[in-house]
Formats: sequence, structure tokens, C-alpha cells
Amino acid sequence: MRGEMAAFILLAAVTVIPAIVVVTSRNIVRAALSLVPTFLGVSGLYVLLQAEFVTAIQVLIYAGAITVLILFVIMLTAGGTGLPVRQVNEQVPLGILVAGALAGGLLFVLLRAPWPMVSGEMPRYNARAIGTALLTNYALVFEVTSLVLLVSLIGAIIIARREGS
Amino acid sequence: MSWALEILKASLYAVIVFTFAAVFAAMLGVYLERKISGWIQARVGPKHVGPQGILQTVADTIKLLQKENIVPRNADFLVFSTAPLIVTVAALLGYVVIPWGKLGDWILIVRDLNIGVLYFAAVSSLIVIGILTGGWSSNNKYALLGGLRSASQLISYELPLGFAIISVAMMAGSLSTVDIVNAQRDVWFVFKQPLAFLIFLIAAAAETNRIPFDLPEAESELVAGYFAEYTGMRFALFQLGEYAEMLAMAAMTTVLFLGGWRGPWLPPILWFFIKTYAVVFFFMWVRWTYPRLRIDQLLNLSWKVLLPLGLLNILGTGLVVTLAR
Amino acid sequence: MLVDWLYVAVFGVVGVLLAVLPLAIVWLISPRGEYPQKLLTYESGVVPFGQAWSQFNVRYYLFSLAFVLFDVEVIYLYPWAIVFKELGAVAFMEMFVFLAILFLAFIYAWRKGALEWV
Amino acid sequence: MQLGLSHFLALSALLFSIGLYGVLTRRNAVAILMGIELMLNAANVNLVAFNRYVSPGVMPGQVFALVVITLAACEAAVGLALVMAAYRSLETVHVDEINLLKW
Repeated sequence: MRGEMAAFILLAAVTVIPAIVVVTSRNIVRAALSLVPTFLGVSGLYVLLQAEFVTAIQVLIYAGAITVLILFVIMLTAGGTGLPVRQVNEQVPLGILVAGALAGGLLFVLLRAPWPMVSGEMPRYNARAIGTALLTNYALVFEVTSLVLLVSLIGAIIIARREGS
Repeated sequence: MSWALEILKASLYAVIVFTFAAVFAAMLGVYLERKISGWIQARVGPKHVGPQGILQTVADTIKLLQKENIVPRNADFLVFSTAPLIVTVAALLGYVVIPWGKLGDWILIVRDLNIGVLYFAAVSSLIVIGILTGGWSSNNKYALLGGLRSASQLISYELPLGFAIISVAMMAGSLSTVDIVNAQRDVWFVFKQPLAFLIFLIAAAAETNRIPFDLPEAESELVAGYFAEYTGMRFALFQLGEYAEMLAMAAMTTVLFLGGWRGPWLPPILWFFIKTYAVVFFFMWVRWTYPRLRIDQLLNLSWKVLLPLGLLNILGTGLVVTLAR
Repeated sequence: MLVDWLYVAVFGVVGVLLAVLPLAIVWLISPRGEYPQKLLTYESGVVPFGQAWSQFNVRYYLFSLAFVLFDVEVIYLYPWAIVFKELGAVAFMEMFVFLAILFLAFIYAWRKGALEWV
Repeated sequence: MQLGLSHFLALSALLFSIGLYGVLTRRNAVAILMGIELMLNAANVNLVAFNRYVSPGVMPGQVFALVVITLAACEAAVGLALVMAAYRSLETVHVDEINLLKW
């Protein structure tokens, strides 16, 4: 048990510290790259929560695909580090206040609420259980997902494409 | 206490696998590449260091160790130094789920993850980040262009690769690599899924930047692509990552389609290596025989041929399996 | 199960350490001599002009866009692939509808030239 | 101390607030999207944590975590397409300079 706690603290550090870099770094590419350890840290948290399949998906989609997309867009627009330009707006004090207040409020509520905790283990074959759930109980969610993908692909292509070409 | 023991054991495994990859994938790989290219082009290849030049790569490694690590003034130092590490470590992480063989009842695998092949696909997708940032951080036009091209190529071929893996998972009913090998007790999946095998082979060659898919580093137009600015050991790490990934892909081809360690007479480990190096030889043979593709041909092949074929293959397999149930 | 992933984590950490090791050796034994010309970006031997960090064509974006969306589709194929045998024809039909809708997306992207490298 | 639900909830609250801070203070539209990705990740941690500690054995949390990942990918794709379009016509990615509709 103590091992799990140590792993959690380590993963929390791996998640939160790069996350702070993501929102504060003046170098936009480094900010985007800091997303990678954050995503990997979150996937480690999923391991602790016995969600193997979601772990792999987190790495595959977030770290392997979305980060690449973000890096592409940074390289295709501003191009460089973004260091010569101001990266933050005038809301920094307000932002700190709001984010701090939100964190405080959330922690206050979350840690006091009496959650109906149930002890038990997750299914050993995670992917199998998810597949069964997706194809039976959540079949509608599953089908609608493909519609969402279709619509966002069409939308994104229309928006990103140069007109008339 | 048991945790500490496991960590120690895992570190030991990691050191062994790392050394194995450095020796068998990179050193032997580079040597074989040079020998085979020489053989195909009717030359001799490396000959002077050691018998038949077998120590050539060792000499090269020692040479690279003495080289200065130059970081260009305009480069982004932190990103520049991290990029080769990402490529190498991501390539090595895939080795966790490869079953190398069987000794009695004991399967030689670091860890048989439930989601083995998905894990393999996930960690190899991290290589893109290393290559893209390596190209970007050099602040060199050719390197950046090479990095962008390489990233487009790698992401384009990741999809057909995934489809081929899924076709095999459908036949085996599991994502664990050991289960997949065990499912090929009677017939290798290459005979049940020839199309998926072809797709996987092409996509694997593209994922490891082999000619005819080596556009990112095309010497004649891009100097050396994304690692143009890298020198000495950092350059060697990129090479190590690339060859480690090639061996991992060849091993994965063996696991998914060629029955893994299965085979008559010879011990299983030997079978596994024979099959894996046969695939490696195939990659090299193709590399020194075919000319480079143009980038539009490259992307067309992935998006307009392999992707729809892979999808149709999955649907066809699903239909057949469902009907035959 | 946690032990499995402990191995993965250790592999990552030890991998980084072992990759840094030769770099450390190099740092110890390699010669060092810095002068401005050496630290110049190499490019192809010609003195570089301008910044490399400039704008590139949008077509790279269209490919990565299509990649992300189709990659998301793949994550639903994995769990389906290992259970569809037990669930029978219904599961196959569900996936057929799912893929058919995505095939429309694929055809759209193709027809609109998003998969075209011009 | 036993590792429990509250640890994960606290971490996800922290991650969410960090993401929110990024969204509020960044000028670069891409950086704002990165903040949103952090917030979505925080939500996902919550979903999976509740699944583990409140209803182990059934999978709703993890299934919806997958759906959230899907939506995050769609959001990133469409959002970044908007950034590209804005950059093409206005030559800026800074949201406080994209103000054609404001007067």
C-alpha cells in the first residue's frame, strides 16, 4: 500500500509540475512539449486506478496524436518560440485569483462530500469489459461518437482549407 | 520490501534489454546493413576491422564517443537535448511486450501486458514527438522540413499499422502478445490474414524510415533531415532509436504473423531470431533495391490504398468470423 | 497488474539513464573548442540566412487533422476486436454502422482534397 | 495513509485550476487550447477515479472517459483549424487581436 502512495505522489508531481510549465512558460513550444509528461503522468494515474485500457488510449491519443497536432499548428503559424511576443494578457492577477478560488472551492467541496464508496476490484480484463459495455449498454453512445467524428472532420476541413482551392 | 525487489528486478531487465538492443539492433543492424548493401551492390562492405569487418560498428561507436557534442547557437538547447532521448526510450519501451521465446514453460517476456499490442502501438507513437522536436529545435530549415515530413509520414502510416494489428487481435480474441502467439498453434496468421501482413510490413518499413520511405532524411535534398544538426553521441542515439525500432517492428511482425517462437526441431528462441532477422533482411533488401518514393506518392499510398484496404480487411474478417461462428 | 506497469515505468527511467550515460562519457572525454563558426547552424555548409522558424504550408495540418480523427476511431476498434466473437452478429452490425459513418468522413476528406499533396 | 478517492479528486481539482489559469491568461489561441486539454484531462481523472472507487465492476466511468478523449480530439482538431483560419486571414494567433466583430 505504501508503494501505491509513493507512486501516486511521484505521478502527481510528474503531472502537476509540467502542467504549471504548460500554462506559464513563455516559450510556446516548450509549453506544448510539457504537455507530454503531464499526459503520461495522468496515464500513470489511470494505472493506479486499474484502468489499463484507458492508460494506453491516453498515451496513444493525447501524447501521440493531440500533442503532435498542437506542435504542428505552432510550427505552421507563429513558427518560433514565441519569445519575442508577450504571451500573457492583462488578466494574470485575476487569473491567479479565479484559479486559486476555484481550486480552494473544489477541494473544500470534494473532500467533505460523503461519497458512497464501495470497495472492490476492477475487472482483470479491462479492454474486454469496456468492449462489452460499449457494444451493449452504451451502444448508442458508441454510434453517436462516429457521427461526432464525422461532423468534426467535415467542419475542420471546411474551416482549415483555403477558399477556392 | 517486495516493491524494492521488483524495482531491482525490473532495472536489471531494463539494463539487459537495453544492452541487447544496443548490440543486436544497432551494432549488428548497422553492420548487417553495410554488409548487405555491399553484397547487393556487388561491393565488399566493411572489411578491415576484425574478421570480415565485424568489429566495424564497435570502432564507430568508440569514435562517436570521442566526438564533441555541438549544440548550434540558435538551437533551443533543452529541447535539442531531449529529442534523441525521447526517440530512443520510446523505441526501447516497446521491447517490454515482445516474447522472445520459450524455455520449458517459461516464456521469455519482460511483462505480458493484457493490452500488449495496443501498448506497443501507443509507445511507438511517441517517437513522432522526438523527431518533430528534434527537427524544430535545430533551427535549421532542412531539419525542420525533414522533421515535419517525417512526422506526416509517421502519423500517416500509424493508422494502417493499427488496422493490421486489429485484424490479428480479432483472430486471436486478445491483445496480449503471448495469447496471439499461442493462437497461431495450427496456422500462422500470415496465411489467415495475408492482406494485413502486407499492410503491416509496408507500414512498418515506413514507420522506421526505411527506403523507399526515407524522405525525411533524403540526403540529396534535405542534407540529412531532422538530425542534420546532431553530432556525436546524440546523433548515435537517433540511430540507436531507429535501429531498435526496426528490430522491434520485425519482432512484432514475427509475433503477429509468423507464429512467434513456434517452429519444429530448433529451440524456440532460435526460431524467433531466425524469423525476426529474416524480416530485418527483407527490410534491408527492399532498402537497397528500390528507389525513394516522392512525398505525394508516399502519402497517397498510405491514405488512399492502405487505409481503405485495412478497413475493408477488418470488416471482411469480422463478417467471416461472425458468419462462421 | 500494477507490477506490470511498474516494470514499464522502470524501463522508462532506466532507459533515460542509460541513454544519458554515453552523453556523460562524451561530456567527460570529448575535446572542447568553441568558436563562433562552429556554433553556426550547419544547414548545407552555406552561411544560413534568416530564421528557420517560419511558416509552413497548411497541407501538413490537414493530414494531421485527418490522422487524429481516424486515430480516435481506432481506439474503438480495439475493444470491439476482442469481444465481437462472443457478442455475435449484433456487435458486428454496430461496428459496421460505426465504420460506415466514418467511411463517409473518409470519402468527404478524399473528395475535398484534404488527402491531396499538391 | 491509504490511497483513496480523495487523493485523486484533489489532484484533478488542482489540474483543472491550472488549466483554467492557462485559459484565462494566455494570449496565444493554441496555448488556450492546451489549457482546455488540461481541464479535460482533469475531468477524465475524476471519471476514472469515481469508476474505481464508487462503482467498481461496471464500466461507465471508463467508457465516458473514452468519449471525453474522443471529444477532446475533435475539439482540438476543430479549434486548431479555427486558429489556422484566423492566422491565414488576420496573421495573428493572439486572441486579443482577433477582434473583427468587436467595436
